[in-house]
Amino acid sequence: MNKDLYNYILGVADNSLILGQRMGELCGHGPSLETDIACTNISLDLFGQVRSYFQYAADVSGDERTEDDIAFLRREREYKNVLLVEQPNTDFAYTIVRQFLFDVYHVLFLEELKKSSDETLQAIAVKSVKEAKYHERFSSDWVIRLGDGTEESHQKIQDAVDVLWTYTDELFHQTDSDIEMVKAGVAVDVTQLKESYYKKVNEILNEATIQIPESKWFQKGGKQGIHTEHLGYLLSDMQYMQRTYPGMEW
Amino acid sequence: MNKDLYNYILGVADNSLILGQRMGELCGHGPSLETDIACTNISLDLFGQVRSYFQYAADVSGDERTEDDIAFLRREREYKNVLLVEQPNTDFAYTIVRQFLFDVYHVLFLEELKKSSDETLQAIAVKSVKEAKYHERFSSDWVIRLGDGTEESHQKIQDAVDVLWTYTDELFHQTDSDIEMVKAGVAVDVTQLKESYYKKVNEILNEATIQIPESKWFQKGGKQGIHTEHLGYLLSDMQYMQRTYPGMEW
Amino acid sequence: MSEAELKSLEAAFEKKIADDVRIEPKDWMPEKYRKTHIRQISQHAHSEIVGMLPEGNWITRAPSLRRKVALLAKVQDEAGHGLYLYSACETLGISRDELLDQLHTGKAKYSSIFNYPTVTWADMGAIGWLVDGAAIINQVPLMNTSYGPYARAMVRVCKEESFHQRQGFEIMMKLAQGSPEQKEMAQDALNRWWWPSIMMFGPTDAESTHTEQSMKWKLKRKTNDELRQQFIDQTIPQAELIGLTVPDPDLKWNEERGHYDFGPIDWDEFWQVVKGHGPCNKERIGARVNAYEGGKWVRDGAMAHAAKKEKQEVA
Amino acid sequence: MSEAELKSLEAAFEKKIADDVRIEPKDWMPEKYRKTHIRQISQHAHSEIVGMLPEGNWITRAPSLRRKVALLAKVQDEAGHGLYLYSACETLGISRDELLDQLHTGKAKYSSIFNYPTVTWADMGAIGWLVDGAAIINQVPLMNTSYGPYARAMVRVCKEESFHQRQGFEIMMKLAQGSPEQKEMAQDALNRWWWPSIMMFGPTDAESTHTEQSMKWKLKRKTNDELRQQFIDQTIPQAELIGLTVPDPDLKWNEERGHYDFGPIDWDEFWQVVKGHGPCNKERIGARVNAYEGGKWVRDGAMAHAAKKEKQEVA
Repeated sequence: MNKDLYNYILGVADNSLILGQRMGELCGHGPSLETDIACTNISLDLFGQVRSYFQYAADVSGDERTEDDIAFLRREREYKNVLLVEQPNTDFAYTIVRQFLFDVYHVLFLEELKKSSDETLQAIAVKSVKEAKYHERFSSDWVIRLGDGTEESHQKIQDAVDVLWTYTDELFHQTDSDIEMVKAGVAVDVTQLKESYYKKVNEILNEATIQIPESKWFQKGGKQGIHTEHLGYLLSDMQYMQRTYPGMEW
Repeated sequence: MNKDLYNYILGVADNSLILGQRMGELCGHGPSLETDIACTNISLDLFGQVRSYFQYAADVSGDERTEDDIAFLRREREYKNVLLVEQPNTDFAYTIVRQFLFDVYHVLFLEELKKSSDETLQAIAVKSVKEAKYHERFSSDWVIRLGDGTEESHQKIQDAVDVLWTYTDELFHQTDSDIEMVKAGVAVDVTQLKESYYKKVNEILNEATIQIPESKWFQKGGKQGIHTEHLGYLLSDMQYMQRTYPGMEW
Repeated sequence: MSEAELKSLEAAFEKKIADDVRIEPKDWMPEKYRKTHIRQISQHAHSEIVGMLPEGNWITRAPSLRRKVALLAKVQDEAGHGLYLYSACETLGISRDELLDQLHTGKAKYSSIFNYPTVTWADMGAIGWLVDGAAIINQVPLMNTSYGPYARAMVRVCKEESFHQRQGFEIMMKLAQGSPEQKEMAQDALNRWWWPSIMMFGPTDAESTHTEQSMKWKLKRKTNDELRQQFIDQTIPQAELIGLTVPDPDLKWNEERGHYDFGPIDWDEFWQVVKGHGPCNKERIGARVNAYEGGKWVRDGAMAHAAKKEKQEVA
Repeated sequence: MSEAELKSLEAAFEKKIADDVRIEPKDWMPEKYRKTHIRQISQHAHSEIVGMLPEGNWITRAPSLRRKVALLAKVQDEAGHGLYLYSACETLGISRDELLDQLHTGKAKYSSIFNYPTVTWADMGAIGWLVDGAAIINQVPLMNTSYGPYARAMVRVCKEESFHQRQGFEIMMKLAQGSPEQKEMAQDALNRWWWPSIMMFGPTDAESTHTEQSMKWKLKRKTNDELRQQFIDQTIPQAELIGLTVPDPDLKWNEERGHYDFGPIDWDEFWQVVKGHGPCNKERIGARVNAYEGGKWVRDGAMAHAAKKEKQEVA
């Protein structure tokens, strides 16, 4: 199999997988029925994307593995999502800021992936970018409303931005497989998205009257499978059924 | 194998297993260093008891299974602990009241188990009852201090008692295997402990200036393996390693 | 309003009901009609919202991506149903906040079935198959109920619920045809959910109140016992089809009646749960109250922002 | 106090230090001695307490009952060490609340190593083997340090830590001799913990402050670089014994020096973590602050109760 392509697909898809899982946790516990519906919808869209990516990855692997094997049967160190998306739902501010910081990236990323020389990825990108734009509107809108809302909501958004900011830089890191796939015209060169990303993020945060963190210290490791301690617990729930009842159909 | 004896051992041991697991969650997060040490110690004692019980159960089973297979490789419906011990660490009041409501039972139970015709259970009881008495002193003491402390601490203890009270009645239920083992002189007839239990509990709660709940509605199901929704998440963490890396030694 | 005017409004209202003309929010209606509808519609809305919780409990642990997506979609539909139904209820002159307050303080009820825990994955099948199945039997007649907004909401709700019911049945079928563990899991779920589902139709007719009035307003077309019998008659062959056994030793086909006979229902359990002492009553209301209270700052923030924007636009 | 008196006290103090007589809490000591000891002992205590967290992270997921019990016992020992050390520190006239406040506000430091996440079970092995191993090398000389309460606490601490170190090594050995997945897990843990462990000895001597004074007071006996070399020399054969490879391509035995040469340390990473920007700095302090703030009502309740009891006894 084309190992770099396989790794590349997983790197992309794991972000949607883990963020989808986080959003799925909130179902029935959101601050209002409308946000509950929207968060569930985001989770649903992300898992839909995950299925497309992993079905493709399963094809690429050339062996017997299925989308579910890829989703559920890897070990802690084999998930390659960025640290940002695994951060917990501390409160709705963390949830929405995490979503926002990912969505802005996701739209830029998918717009580029539409130009991939790989037709399957191209097709997934075309479908996904519409969803991602909707997510971005939703999350930006809430960041603005709450950032420029009450004093309390402002402070909570500011706190979440301050903490989650340190995870944004990693979005623009590349693994060896990424670099190979960029050369092949398959992958998006994420290093090129950085400027547009921070420009867009800063615009929205400005409108939300949120101060842009000045810290130059960033966290990394997710793309190498070195995660925060939050991921392990997420995985133990996510994998529970597949691990406990191996090899069955559902 | 003697199925009733096997089931009986598991029914007894699962209480220590699940409560030990709950107490283990708190390690490093307690309200003071002293309580942290005490809670870890309780967890440690309980897991020590679990090992003795499950080593014996593994013998009784007569097949290849080990203490770890019994501890980690059963399915949701196969854990037979009472619902009380699986209730979450909502706050320290829940933690200490849950412990107290179990400890009073545990001491009474182990005092009787010392008279079992089964020598192994007898020996485990002799060792465990000393630990359980220490736990009971610790938890009763804290229930009294906090019940009769500040208004806030009083209210929190009262809330925890009100909620957890509904799980006490199940301690005195019997399964079919329990009944068989009582007949055989092996098991404790828990129905005989009820009066002493509520007498002791009421004494302490009175000293703690806590009102005894009047509710006559109780929850049950744990002894039949029908648990609250909390247990599933506890199990997914507890079983994670054994499920993910099957058949290995550690 | 004079006595004569009132009489005439009442007569016009009665005629509409008799003629199967829908009552609309702007129409005059008797106070009792309004109150009864608020009670029933809000109870229905609350049931959708609380009903998200037992299924939401398995979203993070769904066994495959396909099932996870389907479950998310289902729970999202339930939130949507809650939304239409609260809106329908608001047309009767009560705010969503008031309705939520009634739920949170225990003044309003919701379907008792959601006070049972979801213990295994198979419960996702059993709930879809049995609970949605029972709900549909209760709800289909409401597509023709007299109050317009409720009737219209029910058209959509019923359509989606019959999809959910099929999906639940398919989960059960897959399990029943799967490994021995899976089959056991399915049977166990049926064992646990059967009687609570049977109880969803409420007390026996002898003990049921409001029935006559509700019949007239088409909030009800058949009695509790008739609906229960319909559910049982419909469900037994489905269970047989997938090789599962309903946990009722007294169940058997009665050739003469043309219906299944079934064993006695444990009404003590029913009332324990209805009165708030079921296995999960506290958790369910607790989760809703936590979500609401924890979300206060979010709702306040959004309102404050909207007010600022409005001010800017005016200025 | 007159200048002469002060001089005489200082002289007596210096003589005790020179004669290896322990300084005890009631003894006169220079202010700088007191402050330096508060800083070091509290930093040590904080490290024990914060150090509970990365290992505590795997208690609920330990792979066997035996390992779970051993891990619980280890973390409990660490809490115990924290307790002795806070007590030793309190003898210098500072309260535990003040010390905790310094930790929570970031005024006091703790060992940077605990700002790395525990990602797999093998990290329980690596921490015991490497982190406790490095700690022991740092700490053994402190059993003979000049301040009595600290020296006595260290006797107990060191004894327990060498037990922990063996336990950690045994976890690694078991993994290294296990399945390919287990061996990979062990190697991966060594890869991640090696350099942070090396950094535990602090900056190179060239950049290290306080050393001379600390030597005199026996807070330190060897320089950072000497201790680091000792750790490396001791650990490499252990890694070889269990078939794991230290992630340092420059590592090789230097016959002439009688020591291992090793590659350059990433001091940027060191300073990032020390300055509060490591992978888990925020989580660690956050967890401690949450525990403390969340436990306030408990401590207040206990104090109120004690006050009531005292009043009753007096009455």
